[in-house]
Amino acid sequence: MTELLHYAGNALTLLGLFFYLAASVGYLRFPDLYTRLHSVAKADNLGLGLVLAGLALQSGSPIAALKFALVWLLMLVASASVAYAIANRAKALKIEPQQASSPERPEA
Amino acid sequence: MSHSHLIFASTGILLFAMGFAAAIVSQAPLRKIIALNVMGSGIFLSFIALGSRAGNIDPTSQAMVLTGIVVAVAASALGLALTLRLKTLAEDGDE
Amino acid sequence: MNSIAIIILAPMLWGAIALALPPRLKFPLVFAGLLLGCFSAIQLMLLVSTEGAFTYAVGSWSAPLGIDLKVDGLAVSMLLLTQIISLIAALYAQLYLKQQPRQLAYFWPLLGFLLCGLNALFLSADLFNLYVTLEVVGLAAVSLVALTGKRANINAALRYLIATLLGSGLYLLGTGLIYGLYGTVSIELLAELIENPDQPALLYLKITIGLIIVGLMFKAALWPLHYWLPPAHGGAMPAVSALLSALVVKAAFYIVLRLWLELFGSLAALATPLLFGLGAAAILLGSWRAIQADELKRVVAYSTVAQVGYLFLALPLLSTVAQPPALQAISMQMIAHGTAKAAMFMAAGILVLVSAGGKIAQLQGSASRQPLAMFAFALAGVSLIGLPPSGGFIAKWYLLTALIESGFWPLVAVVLAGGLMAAWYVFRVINIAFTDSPDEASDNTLITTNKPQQTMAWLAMLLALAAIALGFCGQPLADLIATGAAS
Amino acid sequence: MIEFAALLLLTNTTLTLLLGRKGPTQADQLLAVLLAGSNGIGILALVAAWQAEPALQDVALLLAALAAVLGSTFARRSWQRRGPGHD
Amino acid sequence: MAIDTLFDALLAMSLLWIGWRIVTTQADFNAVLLFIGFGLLLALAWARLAAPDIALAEAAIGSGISGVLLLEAWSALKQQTVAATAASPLQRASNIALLAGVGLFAIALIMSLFTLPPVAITLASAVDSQLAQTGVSHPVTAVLLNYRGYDTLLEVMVVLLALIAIVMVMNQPNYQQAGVQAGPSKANNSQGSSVSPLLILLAIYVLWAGAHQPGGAFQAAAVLTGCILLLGFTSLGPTLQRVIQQQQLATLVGLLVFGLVAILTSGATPMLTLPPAYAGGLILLIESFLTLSLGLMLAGFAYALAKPQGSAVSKKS
Repeated sequence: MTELLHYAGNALTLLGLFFYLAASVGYLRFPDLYTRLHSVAKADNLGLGLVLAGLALQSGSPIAALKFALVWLLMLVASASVAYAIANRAKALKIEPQQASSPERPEA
Repeated sequence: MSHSHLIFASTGILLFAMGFAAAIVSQAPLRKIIALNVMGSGIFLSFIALGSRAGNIDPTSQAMVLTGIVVAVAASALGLALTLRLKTLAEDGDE
Repeated sequence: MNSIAIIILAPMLWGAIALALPPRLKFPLVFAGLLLGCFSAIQLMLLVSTEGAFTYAVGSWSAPLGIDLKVDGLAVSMLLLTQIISLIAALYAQLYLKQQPRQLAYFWPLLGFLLCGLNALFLSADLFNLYVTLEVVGLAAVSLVALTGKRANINAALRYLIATLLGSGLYLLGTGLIYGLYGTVSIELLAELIENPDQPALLYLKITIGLIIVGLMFKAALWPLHYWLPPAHGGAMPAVSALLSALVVKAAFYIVLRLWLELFGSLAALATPLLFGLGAAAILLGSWRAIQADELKRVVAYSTVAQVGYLFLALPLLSTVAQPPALQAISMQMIAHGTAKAAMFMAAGILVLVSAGGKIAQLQGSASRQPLAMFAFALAGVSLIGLPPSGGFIAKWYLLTALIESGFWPLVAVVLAGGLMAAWYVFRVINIAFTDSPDEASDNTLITTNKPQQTMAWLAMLLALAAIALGFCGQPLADLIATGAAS
Repeated sequence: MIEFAALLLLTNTTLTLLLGRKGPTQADQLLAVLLAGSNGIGILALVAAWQAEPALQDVALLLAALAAVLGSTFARRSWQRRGPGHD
Repeated sequence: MAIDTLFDALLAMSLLWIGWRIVTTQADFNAVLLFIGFGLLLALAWARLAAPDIALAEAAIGSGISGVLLLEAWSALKQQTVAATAASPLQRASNIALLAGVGLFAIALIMSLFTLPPVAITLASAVDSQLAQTGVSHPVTAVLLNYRGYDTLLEVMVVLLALIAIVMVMNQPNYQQAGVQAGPSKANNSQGSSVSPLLILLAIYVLWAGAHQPGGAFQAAAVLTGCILLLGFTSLGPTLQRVIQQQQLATLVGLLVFGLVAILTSGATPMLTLPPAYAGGLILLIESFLTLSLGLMLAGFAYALAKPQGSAVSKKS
């Protein structure tokens, strides 16, 4: 049983790492702010969640699992509010989607 | 002294040097204060790294650095307050 | 023993409580607290002079586990000076800020915390504890400079803050490196460890000591690290300037002195030429700027820069044959300059009040309007110049003796020149103050001296007289300092 | 396994910060920090398991909590500054 | 090379890189953000140095609270463009000299690190040997509140001192409404109500943990501060701010209790001598009040800095 949990944990962690990686690549390669926002706010938190889940499985202590759940929740709140604010602001600043087609304008 | 202690002690010293120089060279008060915080972090890093270089965990240096961190926050808050006050006074054209 | 706890904790507590009290109760509390402080300082002085120096292990955890306080002649004399000057400064501020109750309300807690920090600093025998006290004193001083809220003062406070943080940063890194090397921050234990002749990490140790000394130079405003001092001390409220010049700057130097005597005198002696050079530069350039300054309080502030020079000039002599006179010179200079400079700032504050403005040119006729303050200013000047019979004279005398004994003749010339220049800037002020202003009538309608000013002038006078009187108690002071010092 | 995961994640973070874009907008900078944040918390959790130091889980917890506060502070600020006249 | 050394080297590299970016980047905003990320990596370094207490403090105070303060300050200073006066030749020369000197110093010091002899005194063992008398089982807390409690007492005074000075400097007529009038966005009203009870629980947990494992008053206070800041945008905001701004008892009580303990223990014994029988209780008492007061005071920093923000906006519009 613990064996199984261990491997499941490793698998989840690896999957999480993959999403982390994807998020970073997205952040570096995506054309405009909005898409980058997606990669960071979604993929990244998914990666975090998976890694935490994997570790929770391996730690085998409910306390740790609870802590990890809290961590994930808080991070979701944080990234949600920040992403929300950024999107609003970008809209207010009239930053076009598909920045590739429009000249990039530095802010403030 | 183990590798990690050496690494982090050197990093701390370099960060201290960066922050110190920047705090003197940079002009905007906000940047001076940030630089001072970098300097402080460098100090704390080498403090801990050297304090536990024997390999054992050293609570005394950790407690001292904790004190240092809190004092640093208080000091930079005061600095920021003075900076903002200066700005508002500049806008209102003094008294 | 208990008086140690009182002298450190009482200012902290009355400072905090003064925040919550209604305005009319604030001053009585503060006054009582300050009297209590003076009382326990005297108690400690008697204790030390009868039973000699002793250490006080806070929390009964003696070093290296806990923090040791060291109570010796040097410490208690600085403590007494601090209590007396802050008592008089508090009375002065109470009168001076009658019209600004809001500023006064902030002044008391800041004064209490400053006092607590200073007392803790003078007693501490632990490098890291010294760092904390340094931060208390530094932040309290910065806040006091910002008290008036004027733009110039906020600016000065910000510069002062950056400088003092740079200084404590250097000091803290030095402390951390020392701890990393030896595993303790207790000065007493370190003293034994550093003595070890075959020091493997000599370069490391030298850098560490350099960091600590330079950091404290920032705070003691030794030329060329004095750039923050004139605007801060020159711009603040007179009582605050008095506290800063008399005590806060001295506190940083006091640590250098202690460490030099007890920790690394032999190693730091390498820095002798540097200290001589900076000290001489401070004396000459500081005095010169004082002569040129056109604002009265700037004159006094630059004179502080010069007077700090004497202290650092005398420091290396502690590692020479001329140690006894040098130590006497330093301790007397710290105390005499403290009292004289406090008196001078307070007197200057009054003179500015009765004049059209802070410029020296505007002082015309102020002597006739406020002769007492003028007299106090002149007496304080006598001590700063180093004319007999005054504390300043004794200090200079010992300093010259030490310089001659150890054969540094060029510096003798510097010290004498410093005295002459001091005479120049003091008499320049006096001279203008005594020349009657052209339109006396309008001035009298402009300013009329009132009773509080008279009392304030007497307070300044008191300190000035003390500075003179110190000239007669050089020997007892020397004996007191000798107990436990340089052990 | 765990330590390799931590190392990999740290490499990822470092590279992101090294190659990190300097714009076009400041929001991109913010994204980099957000990214570093979630990466860092992941690394902390991994290091906690690696060094068998459960206290580090609390560190991750605190980081997340303060990240929420920081996020809301930034959100409030940017919200308030939104619109013409500012920026 | 061992994997942990590799890890540390990588971590050190990115620390140095971010540090460099912080001090060299043009825009203040980037410097602030990078500093927050910097604190995060620093927390990793503390973790690697087996200093979880400091990792906690760094995460909570060094990165979190400082980050909030810097963000507030930045957004208040934003319009201000600091005229970067072109450095005079002399200035530039002195700057170069400074950089050279600092660089030399750093290199020399790092070289000298290799010459260090074995440390003379290892306090850790002494700390542990007396641990039974201190009333707590976590060494760092023992040092912080018993062995070197005197430092901590002074440190708390520093925080209060800073708060007084900041309120003094920042005196604005419209203090009471400050921060609330700094219009809350929909996003974090909901947050304030949803997350803050959780944060209170977290603060209590961290405080309680301090007695036997990493944690304690300061970290707990920082979490409490976060909670107060979130609540500051709900209806509770004005009340909290009044408490802080007028330095009502809640902000003072930490220092007062600690100071009174110091006075009362200074009869026959030196001050702050906690009798082993009561040490645990006394420390818990002190720490609880410290958490409350420090939490309020740190929040007070942020409120005070947020203030001119509000007034500036009202002035603008």
